[in-house]
Amino acid sequence: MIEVKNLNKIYSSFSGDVKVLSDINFKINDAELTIIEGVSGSGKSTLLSIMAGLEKPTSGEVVIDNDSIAKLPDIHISRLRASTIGMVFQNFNLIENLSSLDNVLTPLIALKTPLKEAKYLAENALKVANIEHQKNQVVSKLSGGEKQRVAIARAIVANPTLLLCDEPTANLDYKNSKIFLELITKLSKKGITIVIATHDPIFKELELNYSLIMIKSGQILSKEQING
Amino acid sequence: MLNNSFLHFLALSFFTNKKRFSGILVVSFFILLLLSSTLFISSSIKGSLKKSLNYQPDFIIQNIKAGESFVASSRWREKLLKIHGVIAVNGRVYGRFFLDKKISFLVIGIDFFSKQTNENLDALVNKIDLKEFLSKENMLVGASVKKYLNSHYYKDSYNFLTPKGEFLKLNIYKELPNSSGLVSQDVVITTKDLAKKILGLSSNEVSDFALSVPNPSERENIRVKIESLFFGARVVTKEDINKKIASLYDYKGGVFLILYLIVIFAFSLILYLRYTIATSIERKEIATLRAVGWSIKDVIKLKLLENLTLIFISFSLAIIASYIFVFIFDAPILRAIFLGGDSLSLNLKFKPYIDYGLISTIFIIYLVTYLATTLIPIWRIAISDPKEVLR
Amino acid sequence: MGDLLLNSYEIVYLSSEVITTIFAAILFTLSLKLLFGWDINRSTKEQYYLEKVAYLASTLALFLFWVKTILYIYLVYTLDELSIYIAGAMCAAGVVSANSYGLWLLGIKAISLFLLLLWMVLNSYDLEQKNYPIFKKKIVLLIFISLFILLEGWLNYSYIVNIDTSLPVSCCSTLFGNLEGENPLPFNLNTISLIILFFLLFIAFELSLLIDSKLTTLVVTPLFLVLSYYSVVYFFGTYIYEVPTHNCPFCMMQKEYNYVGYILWGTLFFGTSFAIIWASVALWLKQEYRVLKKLALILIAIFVALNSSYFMLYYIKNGVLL
Amino acid sequence: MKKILTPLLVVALLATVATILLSMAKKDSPIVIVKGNLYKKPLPIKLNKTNDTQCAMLIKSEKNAAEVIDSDGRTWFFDDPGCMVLWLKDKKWKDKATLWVHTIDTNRWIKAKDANFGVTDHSEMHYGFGARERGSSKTISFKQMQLRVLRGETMANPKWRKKLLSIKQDGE
Repeated sequence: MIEVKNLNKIYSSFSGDVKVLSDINFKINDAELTIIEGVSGSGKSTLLSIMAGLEKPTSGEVVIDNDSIAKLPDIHISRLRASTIGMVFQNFNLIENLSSLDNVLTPLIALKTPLKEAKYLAENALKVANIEHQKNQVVSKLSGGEKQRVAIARAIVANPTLLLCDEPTANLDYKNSKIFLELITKLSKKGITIVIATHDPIFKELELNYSLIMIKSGQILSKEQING
Repeated sequence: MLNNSFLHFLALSFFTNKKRFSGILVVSFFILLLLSSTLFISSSIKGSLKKSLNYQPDFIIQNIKAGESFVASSRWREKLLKIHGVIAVNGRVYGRFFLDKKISFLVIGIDFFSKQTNENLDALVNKIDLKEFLSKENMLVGASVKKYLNSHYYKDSYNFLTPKGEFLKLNIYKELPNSSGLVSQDVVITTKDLAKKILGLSSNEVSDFALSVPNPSERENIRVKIESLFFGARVVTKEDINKKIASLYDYKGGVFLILYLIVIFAFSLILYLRYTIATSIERKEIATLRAVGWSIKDVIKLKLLENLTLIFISFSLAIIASYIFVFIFDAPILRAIFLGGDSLSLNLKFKPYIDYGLISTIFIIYLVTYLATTLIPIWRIAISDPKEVLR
Repeated sequence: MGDLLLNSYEIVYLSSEVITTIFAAILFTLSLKLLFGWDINRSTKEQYYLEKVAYLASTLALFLFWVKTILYIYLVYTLDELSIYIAGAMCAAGVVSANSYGLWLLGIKAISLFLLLLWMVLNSYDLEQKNYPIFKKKIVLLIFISLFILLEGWLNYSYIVNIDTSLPVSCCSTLFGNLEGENPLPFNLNTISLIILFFLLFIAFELSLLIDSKLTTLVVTPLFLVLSYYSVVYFFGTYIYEVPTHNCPFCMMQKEYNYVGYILWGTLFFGTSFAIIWASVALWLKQEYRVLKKLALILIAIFVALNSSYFMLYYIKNGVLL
Repeated sequence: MKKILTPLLVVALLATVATILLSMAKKDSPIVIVKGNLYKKPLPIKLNKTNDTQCAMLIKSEKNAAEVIDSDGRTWFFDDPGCMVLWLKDKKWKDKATLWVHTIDTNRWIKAKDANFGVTDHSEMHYGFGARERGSSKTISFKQMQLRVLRGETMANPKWRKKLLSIKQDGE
C-alpha cells in the first residue's frame, strides 16, 4: 500500500520560490490502477518522481510498505527502486548504445543477481513486453514503440509490486499507444499496482476499473473511481 | 562485492564507450611510455655499470692533493704489499686525454704480462697476439674512438700530442669488442710506458694503486691501516664507487621524474576537466542507472572500476611498448637526451635489465595521480539528481 | 635537506603522500561539516546534501585505505633501496633508525590503516541500517583518522628531510641484537618458551574465533600479535636467513629471501586486524561480519604455516636446528 | 563441535598463562640502570653483569670505567670515558649530572671533571683516553677530552692514531 501524506514540494530559484506540489494526500491500495491526470506543468511528474524516491519532498512523506521513503538512506531507496518499483518514462530513458537485453539487465545488476539468472529473467521480461525478437539490437536502432516496450520490460524485470509511468504515451503514435494499453491491462491483471501520470485521452479507452486523480497547479482537484 | 553481472556491465560500458575513453588512453599511454623508457634507460645503464664494477679491484688507493686524486709515487707499492692480507698491488696508469673542449679519450696503460686487475681486460689480453702487439707502438681502441678517428681521417694510427709537446704516434691495432658495455666505449689501451708518455707522467709515477683483499671481513681493518700509512692517502672501496654511480644515475632519473610529475600534473588537469564537464550523454546514462535502482555507491563503484581498468590497460600497454622501444630499438632520440649528444659513449646497446621496483614506481605515480584527480568529479557525477537529467 | 631527496623512489613516495595528505585535509573538513550539520530528522536541502557528502567521505576513506596500503609496502621497499646510500645501513632497519621519526612513522601508518579498516566496516554497517544508528560516532572516528593521516604527512616530511646520509647508522644486527647479555624477549621468556607460547596463542586464537568467543579473541589477539613479532624476529627469522644470530624484521623483505617478509607481516597485520574488528563490532553492534572472521582464520593460519615451513624445511635439509 | 573446542581453548589459555608466569619467575637480565643513588656516590660495578648503555657491551673491568648519575639518582655505567661523553651528548641535563671515572694510575673513583686524561692509552672502545688522578704535560683536561671525543679526534680515527703515536715517539 502506498500512502502520500501532506506532500509539499517547493523549488527555490533566483526569482523566488515556486510551489510545485501543495498538500497532496491520497492512498493507493495494492493491485490498484491509478491514473493521475493533469496538463503539463501541473506537478504530476514531480509527484511521480517523489513517489519513486528520485526526488526529496520539501515536507510530508510517501509511505511504501511501511517505509517513509524520503527518510531512507540512499542504499535502501535504491534497493526499493530496483526490486519493488518499476518506472516507465516519457523519453524511455534507455542507454542508447547498449542492446535491449543489457538495458533490461540494469536493475538486476543493482540487485546483485547472478548473470545467468539475470539473463533468464530479462529474456522473460522482454517476452512479456513482446519485444524478445529485438533483444540483441542496439537500442538506438529501435523505433519509439519498440523502445517503450524495452522500457516496460526493464520496469518489470525484477517483479516489482509497483509500476510508475510518467507520460508513457506522449512519444508514441496511436497504434503503439494501443499496444501499451494492452500491456498495462495485462500487468494490472497480474496484480501489479500501477500509477500512470498522463494527459493523453487514450486512457479513456482502458477496459479496466481505475481511480482517477485530477491535479492542477500542484493541488488535487478531484478523486473518483472509474469503471471501465 | 563484485558479482559476475556487475563485471559484465563493466565490460559492456567499457567497450561500448570506446570513444569516450580512447583520448585519455592515448594520452596516458604516451606519458607512461616516455616515463618508463627514461627510467628503463637509467636503470639499464646503472645495471651494466654495476655489473662491470664486479670486476673492479676491491680497493683503490689515491694520493690526494688539493682535494683531487693526484699522481702517486710508485714507492708506495712496497709499503702496501707489507700489509698482511693485501695481495696484487698494482700501480695503475690511466687518465683522460683531451683532443679539444668536448672530445676526450680515456687512456689506460696496462702491463700485458701480468694478470689484469680488471677481468674484462684480462679476457681481452688473452685474445691478442702479444708478440705482434708489443713489437710496435700499438693501441687498442674503443668503438667510439675508432669511429671518431675514422671520421677525422686517421685510418690506422693517431698522433698524440703529449704534455711535453712531443708527438707520439700509435697504431690502431684492433677495435675493442662492444660487449664490455658503457665503460669501454671511449678507451684507448696501450702499454704502461706509452700511456705514461701520453698522460705526461714520469716513470716512477702512477695514477693510483689498485689492490685486492680476498677476505671480506678483513677489509675494514685494512682500510684503516692504509689510511694511517700515508697522510695523503684516500681509500676508495668498490662499495663507494657503487654508491656514487647509483646516486649519479638516480639523480639523472630523478630530474626526469620531476619533469614527468609536471607533465602528469598537466594531464591530471585535463582529466579533471574531462570528468567535471561530463558529457550530457554520460550524465543521462548515470541518471538512468540511478532511476532503475543503482545506488550512489554502485555508481561510484562502476566509475572507479572503469578508471582502474583504463589505468591497467594503458599501463601494461605502455610498459610493453617501452620495453620494445628501449631494449629492442635502443631508444632513438631519448638516448641522445639521456647520455648527452656530444659524448663519445653513444654507441652502446641497452642491456635488458628489469627492475620491478621501478615498474611499481611508475604504476604508483600513475595510479595515485589518476585516482586523485578523478575521485571528486566521479562523486559529483554520481550524486547528481537523476530527476534533473531525465526531464 | 639531504641529497637523498632526488632519488626517484623518494620523489614518488613523497608526492603520493602529499596527495593523500591533501585528501586527509579534505576529509577532515568534510567530517567536521557532517558532525555539526547532520540532523537526520530534518528534511532540508542541506541535510539531503550532507547525505551525499557522506558518500564522498566514504569514497575518500576507501581511496586512502588502498593508496596508503600500497604506499606502506612501497615505503618499506624504498627504505631498503636507500640503505646503500646511508653509511652503516644494510637494510631498511638502519634507514628507519636514521632519525627518531622513522619508527614513529611506521607505527602510525599501521595504526591508521587499522583504523581505516575499522571505519569501513562501521560505515558499511551504518549504511545497511535504515536510520544511520552510529552516524555521529563513525564521523568522530573519521575526524580522528584524518588527523592521524595529517600527522603522518608531517612525519613523512620530517623523516625524509632529516635523513643524513653522512651520519653512520646502525645495521639491523646492532639494532635488534640488543644489549650484550640482555634478553630482548618480553616476560623474560627464553626461545623455547617463546615458541611454545606462540603456538599456544595461535591455537587459542583460532579456537576463540571458531567458537565465536569474542571476548577471548579480544584478549588473545593483541597478545598473539606481540608474541608473533618476537617469534618471527628472534626465532623464525633465523631460519629464513639460515643464520642463527641474524635478528631483523626487515631483511626478510629483500629479494634474497623472496620478499617473504611482505607476506609474513601482511598476513599477520591483516589477520589480527580482522579478528579484532570482527570481535569488537560483534560485541558492540551485535552484527557479525563472518567474512572478517573467515579471513582472520585463514590469514593467521597462512602466517603460522609459512613460519613453520621455514623451520621445518631447514630441519629436513640439514637434520639439525640452529 | 563446540563441545570439544571450548575445553581445548580453556586448556590453551591456561597453558599460556602458566608459561608466562613460569618464565617471569626467573630473572637474569643484566643491569643497565640503577635507580635511587641519591648520594651520587660511584657504585661498584657488577662485572660481566652490567651493560654499557652507549656501546651495549658488558663491562668486564672497572679499570677506566665511568658512571653518570642524574640529579634524581639514576645511574648509568660505561666501560670507556669516551662512551660516556658520546652518550651524554644530547641529554638535556648533562650539565647537572655527576660524572665519575675509575682511574688507571690510582685505581679509584674520582670526579670525571677533576681527572686528567692520557691520549694514547689502551681503552675498552679504543678512544685512547685513560683517566688519571695525576696530571702531566701529556695529559689533557676533561673538557678537552670531551671535545676530542665529540670531534672524533681520537685513537679510533686511523689518521689521528698515526699522528698521536708519532708525536709520542718523537717525545720519548
